[in-house]
Amino acid sequence: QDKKFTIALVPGLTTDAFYITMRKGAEAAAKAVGAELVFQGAPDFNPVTQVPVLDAVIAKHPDAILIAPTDKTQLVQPLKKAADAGIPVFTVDTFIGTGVYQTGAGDADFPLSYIASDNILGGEIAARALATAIGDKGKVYVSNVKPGISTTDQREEGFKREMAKHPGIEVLETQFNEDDANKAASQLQAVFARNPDLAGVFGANLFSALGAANGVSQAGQHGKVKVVAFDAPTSIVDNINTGLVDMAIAQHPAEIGYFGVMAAYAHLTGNSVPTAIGTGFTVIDKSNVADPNVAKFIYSD
Amino acid sequence: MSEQQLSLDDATKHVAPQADHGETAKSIVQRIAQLRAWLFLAALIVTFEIWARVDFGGTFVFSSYNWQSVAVFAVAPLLIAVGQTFVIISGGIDLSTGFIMGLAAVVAAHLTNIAGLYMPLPFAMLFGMLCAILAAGIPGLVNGLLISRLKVPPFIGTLGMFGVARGAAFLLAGGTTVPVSNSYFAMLGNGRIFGVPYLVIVTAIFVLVMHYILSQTRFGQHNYAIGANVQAARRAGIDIKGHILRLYVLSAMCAGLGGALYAARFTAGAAQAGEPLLLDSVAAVVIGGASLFGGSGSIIGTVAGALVIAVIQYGLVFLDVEPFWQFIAVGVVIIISVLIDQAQRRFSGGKQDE
Amino acid sequence: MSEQQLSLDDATKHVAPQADHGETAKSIVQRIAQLRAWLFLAALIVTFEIWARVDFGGTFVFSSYNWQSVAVFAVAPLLIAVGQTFVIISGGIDLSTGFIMGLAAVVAAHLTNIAGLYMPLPFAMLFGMLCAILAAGIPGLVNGLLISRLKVPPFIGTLGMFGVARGAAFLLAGGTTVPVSNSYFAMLGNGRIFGVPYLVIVTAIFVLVMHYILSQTRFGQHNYAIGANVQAARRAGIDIKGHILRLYVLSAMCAGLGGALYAARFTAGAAQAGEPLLLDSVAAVVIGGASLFGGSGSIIGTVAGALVIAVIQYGLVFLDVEPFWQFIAVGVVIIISVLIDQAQRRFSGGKQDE
Amino acid sequence: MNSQTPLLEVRNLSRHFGAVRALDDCSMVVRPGEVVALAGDNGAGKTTMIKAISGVYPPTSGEILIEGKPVTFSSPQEARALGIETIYQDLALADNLTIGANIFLGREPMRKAFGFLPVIDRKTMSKAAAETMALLDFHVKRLDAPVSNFSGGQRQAVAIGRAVYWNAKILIMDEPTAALGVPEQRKVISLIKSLKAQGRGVIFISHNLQDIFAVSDRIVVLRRGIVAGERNIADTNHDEVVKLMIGG
Amino acid sequence: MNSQTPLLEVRNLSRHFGAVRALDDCSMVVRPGEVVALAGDNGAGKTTMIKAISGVYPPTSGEILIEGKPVTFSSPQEARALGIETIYQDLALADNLTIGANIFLGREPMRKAFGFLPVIDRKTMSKAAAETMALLDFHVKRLDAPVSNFSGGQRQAVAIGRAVYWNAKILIMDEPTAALGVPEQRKVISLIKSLKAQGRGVIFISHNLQDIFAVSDRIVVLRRGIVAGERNIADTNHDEVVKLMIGG
Ligand SMILES: Nc1ncnc2c1ncn2[C@@H]1O[C@H](COP(=O)(O)OP(=O)(O)OP(=O)(O)O)[C@@H](O)[C@H]1O
Ligand SMILES: Nc1ncnc2c1ncn2[C@@H]1O[C@H](COP(=O)(O)OP(=O)(O)OP(=O)(O)O)[C@@H](O)[C@H]1O
Ligand SMILES: [Mg+2]
Ligand SMILES: [Mg+2]
Repeated sequence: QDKKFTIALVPGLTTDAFYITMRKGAEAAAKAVGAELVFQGAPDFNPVTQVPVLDAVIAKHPDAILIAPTDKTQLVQPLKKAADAGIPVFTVDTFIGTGVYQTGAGDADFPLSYIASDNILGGEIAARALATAIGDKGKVYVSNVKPGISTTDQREEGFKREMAKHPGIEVLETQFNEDDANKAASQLQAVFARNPDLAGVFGANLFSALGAANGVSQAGQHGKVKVVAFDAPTSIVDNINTGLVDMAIAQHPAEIGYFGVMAAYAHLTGNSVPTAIGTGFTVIDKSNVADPNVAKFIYSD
Repeated sequence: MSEQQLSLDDATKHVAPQADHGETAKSIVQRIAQLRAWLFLAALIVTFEIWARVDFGGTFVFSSYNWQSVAVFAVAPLLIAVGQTFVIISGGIDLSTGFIMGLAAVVAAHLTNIAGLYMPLPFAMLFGMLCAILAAGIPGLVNGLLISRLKVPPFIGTLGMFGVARGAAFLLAGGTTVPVSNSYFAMLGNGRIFGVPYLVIVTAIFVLVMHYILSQTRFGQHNYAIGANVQAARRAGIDIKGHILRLYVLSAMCAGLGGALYAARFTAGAAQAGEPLLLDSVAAVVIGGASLFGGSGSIIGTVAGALVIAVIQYGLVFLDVEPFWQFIAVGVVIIISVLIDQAQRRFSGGKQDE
Repeated sequence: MSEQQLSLDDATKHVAPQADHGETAKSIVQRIAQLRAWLFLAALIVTFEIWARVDFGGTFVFSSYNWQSVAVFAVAPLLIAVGQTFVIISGGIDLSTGFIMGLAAVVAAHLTNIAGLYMPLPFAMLFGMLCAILAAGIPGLVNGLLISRLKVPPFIGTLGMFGVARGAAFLLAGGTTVPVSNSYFAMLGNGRIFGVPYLVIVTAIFVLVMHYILSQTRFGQHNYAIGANVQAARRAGIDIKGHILRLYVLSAMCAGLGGALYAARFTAGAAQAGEPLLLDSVAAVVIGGASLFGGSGSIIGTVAGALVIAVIQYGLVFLDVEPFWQFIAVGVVIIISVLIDQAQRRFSGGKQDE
Repeated sequence: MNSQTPLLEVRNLSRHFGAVRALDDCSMVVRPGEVVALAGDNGAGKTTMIKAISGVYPPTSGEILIEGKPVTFSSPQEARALGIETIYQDLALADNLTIGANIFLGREPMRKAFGFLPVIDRKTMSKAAAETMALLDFHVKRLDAPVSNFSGGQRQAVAIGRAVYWNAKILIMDEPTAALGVPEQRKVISLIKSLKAQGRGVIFISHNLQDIFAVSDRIVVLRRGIVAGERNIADTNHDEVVKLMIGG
Repeated sequence: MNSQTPLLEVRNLSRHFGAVRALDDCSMVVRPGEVVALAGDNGAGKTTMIKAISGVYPPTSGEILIEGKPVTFSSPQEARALGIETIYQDLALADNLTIGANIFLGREPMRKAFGFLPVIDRKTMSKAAAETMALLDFHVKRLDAPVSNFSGGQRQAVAIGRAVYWNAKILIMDEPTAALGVPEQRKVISLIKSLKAQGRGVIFISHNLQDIFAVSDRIVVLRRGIVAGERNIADTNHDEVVKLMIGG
């Protein structure tokens, strides 16, 4: 192959370890196939800031765009612009429309492929893990970032959907912490003060989990209130080792990035790509955190 | 005028008007000084153009696509910043506009959908937008009442409304985004005529009207007076309470229009639509020459300020600067924009600081 | 004093001191007025207590657990707000403290880890913290230089630094969180003595020192003077430039301590540690009685303001208020806090507005 | 004194600031064509009195009557609407506006641009500004400069000019000549005389006894918030007034 | 005039604001024990002159000599350090501070609390404030109230008090008596006389010719930024001075 392809990756936001790890995977793949990777995103998970970045990326007319759309409805029109300009679009981490692409049915089926670990599924896995850890009974709640963020909303949705199947478990009101670990900790302490029988908490992203875990330890409930964290940055290893966090659901961002670039490359070189590529999850807990096969899913810096 | 009625002793009429040579010279300098945000914008664009050419042989300026993108990008922050300009000139601040915009976006989405069931789509669109702007006026009215009647400091009153509007927007939206199904509305948000997006046309007209209000009407004149010396304005008989009330309603309605256009562009209303715009919009106003202490500023300046911010942020992505370095670059450029302003002020011959 | 040296004609010494009856009465009212943020805090707590009892027969106040939680919660916003108090009294604002805190948290984490390789852990901890605070001072110094020498308006100078510190912090952290492996450091962040968290003790001592500086030293006195009338302060011979420089370094160092304590508590440094604290910390200062126009405010008030915000946010979760309604409730309570302030001012007999 | 209805009557006016009784049970009248001087030591309550009359401070108690009708002003606007124009000791100018804009503040003249669009008529404003200032013997160039660019006395003249321009029934002047140069002082005095000749009422606050004796018909002396005495100028002299002031 | 080294000498001083020549090539001297009046119409440049002398505005060109030595002030601080105290026309008080705090602004007295902790000595400040104000015949209660609570004249007295308290070598007063009551005016005049007796130099700006003639040794008249003339008080009269002012 002579032509050097340029593939753009637009994350949901640039300041998140998850997307930074995704970039690493994508870069590895780009290197492998001799493509160039452009990584550009906005500092907030919000269409109003993501779309201008997308526009600027489109201006350079890359050969393909991988994007983690910040909303399944609101990114349809802006991405259509890319498609109309003849740039193949792939969504990573999350989707637009229904997530079912290339059906010929509707407005939002133009992306070629959706490469992700299903966030709803992730929430369900977290719920199952937490349910097991607390013996299928007791009160739990979701510590979430802020409303209106599609990925974390989906995790919450999956978590609640799964928990509905566990009659012994009561899911309390979700608390929003603005991505502030301090606030997440305080909220856990307050929820615990009100519900001394609190059994577990699901931190829907890094700082929600970090904060909730700290709240548990501030409340002196170390080990008694189970903490399940979504995402697994390096600091989570310590937290699992010290028992601050009981388990972490690691998505495989590097894999997503890697497969994303590979799918784009395949398409550009005339191969067909599946419309959905699922990457899995790994549940990390004390028992397997030292295992190198598991540790490789920790988001490295 | 009471001139004729007074008998003056001409003996004391001694201070002849001095030569006016300084005057024209000064007003030219002043005019340039007023353009300083625009000058800086021009400098920024030239820099980016050179960079683009050197770096990858592309062009930044001579691409209508880039200008369309920048213009559309600037729409939302500019609409909020235009209302904020009025508020800041009066010596206040409005922190709530971001979520008022979100509220309006959700209202626009809901009502356009509902109205679409009962009337032709174009009317449904207009109805939804109008209701969104009116709905935005309500928190604005509360802001105004708190600040004018109950003497709540603007920072606190609108910070409170920030929370209230946010909660209301999310409650109305049910915590999710509200899709719009109205093709005319989507057309308004994404269509263009002669290559110019409708969004930009609507915004340009609106901004012109706001410029007229600020620079040519009593409301605007009083706004400057209040910002400089509220006591003097009150003693001169200006209805401060009424003015402040109208002011915050105006600011909220600007955000309301922003929300409605947001819903059109993204064919969905989202409560968090305006959340990231607060600092950028205030920065646009300040880069445009306003002082946060009130009394100065202009819509033309704010337009330049909003474009400066849009051009930097768009341009740095276009030039493929690393994301974390973009934070630094944006910060540095904002500071430089004001340093240039400072340097120019020194030559503009106005009231000089001690 | 030149009194003796002057020969005064006693004939004109006629204005006898008037009766001072008004004085003591007024100073009591004034003293209460100064406490108004504290009074509001008390009212808030009483409301929450009644609510807790009626709603589910629990107690809000008589739980040392609740108080520990609130105190720990208030640490980070309070540290930032204390620095901000100085800045706001001087008539400025510091938008950059949030990311300076993040920068300091990352520096603290990295350096504690590195130092831990070469020295005993307690020393490594102290070294890491000290470096973090010093590192925070650098952006503070730049802020100060921009504002004092180059006359950049504080809003813009610190907004620029907001971006620069943000970029620097993320670059240093490599975009992720930096785990700390130092058991002493973790102990400082999470341990307690006689039930009082170390964090709270460190913060209390620091706040006391800041209170002393603001209320009892020349630096503090000049800060008030500059905020009221910078021209008068300059003519009185106060070194404005030097003062402003020190001021922004102080504010940044407060944020630096906040960042170091964050790293201790969460055993990790994160670049975005302080990002959400901006509005809350400014609100704490304003609820504490400061005016954004400068010249007034106090550390004691700011402490009350920070506690008000911590108590509302904690209390609403404790009282199981729906999340979206929490946004609204926080907004309403913030507004009420200032309404009470307004009502009390009217009785406090100070300079009355027209 | 004559028996017409007074233009202005103040009855038993009090105004307290917290524990400070700035004004306590004070009464005074101003008849058409009369210049009444308000004198008194610093802090005697002169400014407070005229601020109450011009609607700046609502009185704590007492009554104000304009042409025999009791009025209560909740804002200076209402006082201006009844023809009371005031020059304040602390000037109260909008520093960022031009002289014209300050003179017309709150009553800006409008014109129609393009035949339909109402816009502020800045030409009229600056023309009127130039004329009014000339009337006071200030010939200002730089009519488009904000008033913050002008000297202390020039700013004072702007404040006087504003009150004069609006042709008030009752003109209140709080130390109008204090910062003025000698010729301008004379001009203001002659202006007051011509207002008097037109049957308007003037309240004139000054610490300069010569000015007071040159222009007033009557003098009301305040001392620590109360009326210490009232004299016809014709029947009194400097020494008596000073004695009233200091309560000697 | 005597032949000692002048306390202050100003040589060919100019100060321009953009196109406005507020001061153009002006010279003057002040000798020990001499009171020099600076007179002139509004906008003549008096305030600009004294602001240049006290370090507020750096001159556009020209020289200032203190006791024969050329100096350049980059801030008012440096002027104060050389013993030049100034009362500004626009007062320049920190409105939120007490009288004492204003008098001591920038030179606050300290004491040791608990024997070691340096804290501001507020008692000393308010005592000195009471004494200084009494010296000017202001007997102020409410020493702990911010100066924004006081009347125009009272605030003026605070500004004068501050300059007097610090016992300057050269005292510059820009219209110090303008807002003062009659007895206070007299007090300030007698104060200036006693300063003169102590060999200090005083520059006194006023629009009140009587005051000028009562207290000064010499008068320098400015007109539109230039020195229109200089006279010994003994050799001139009101009319001549007015003529110099208006350039008649
Ligand atoms: N807004 C205010 N708040 C509190 N006290 C005030 C206020 N305004 C005036 N005072 C007090 O009321 C008294 C009368 O003040 P006023 O300004 O009326 O005096 P005045 O006669 O105008 O004096 P001057 O000749 O110095 O201007 C003074 O003791 C002053 O301190
Ligand atoms: N900061 C400034 N910026 C621009 N122009 C100024 C400034 N200060 C003074 N001027 C101008 O310089 C000239 C002299 O002003 P100055 O204040 O020295 O007059 P003055 O003699 O003190 O008058 P007054 O008796 O009215 O106080 C005036 O024309 C004034 O408008
Ligand atoms: Mg007065
Ligand atoms: Mg002057």
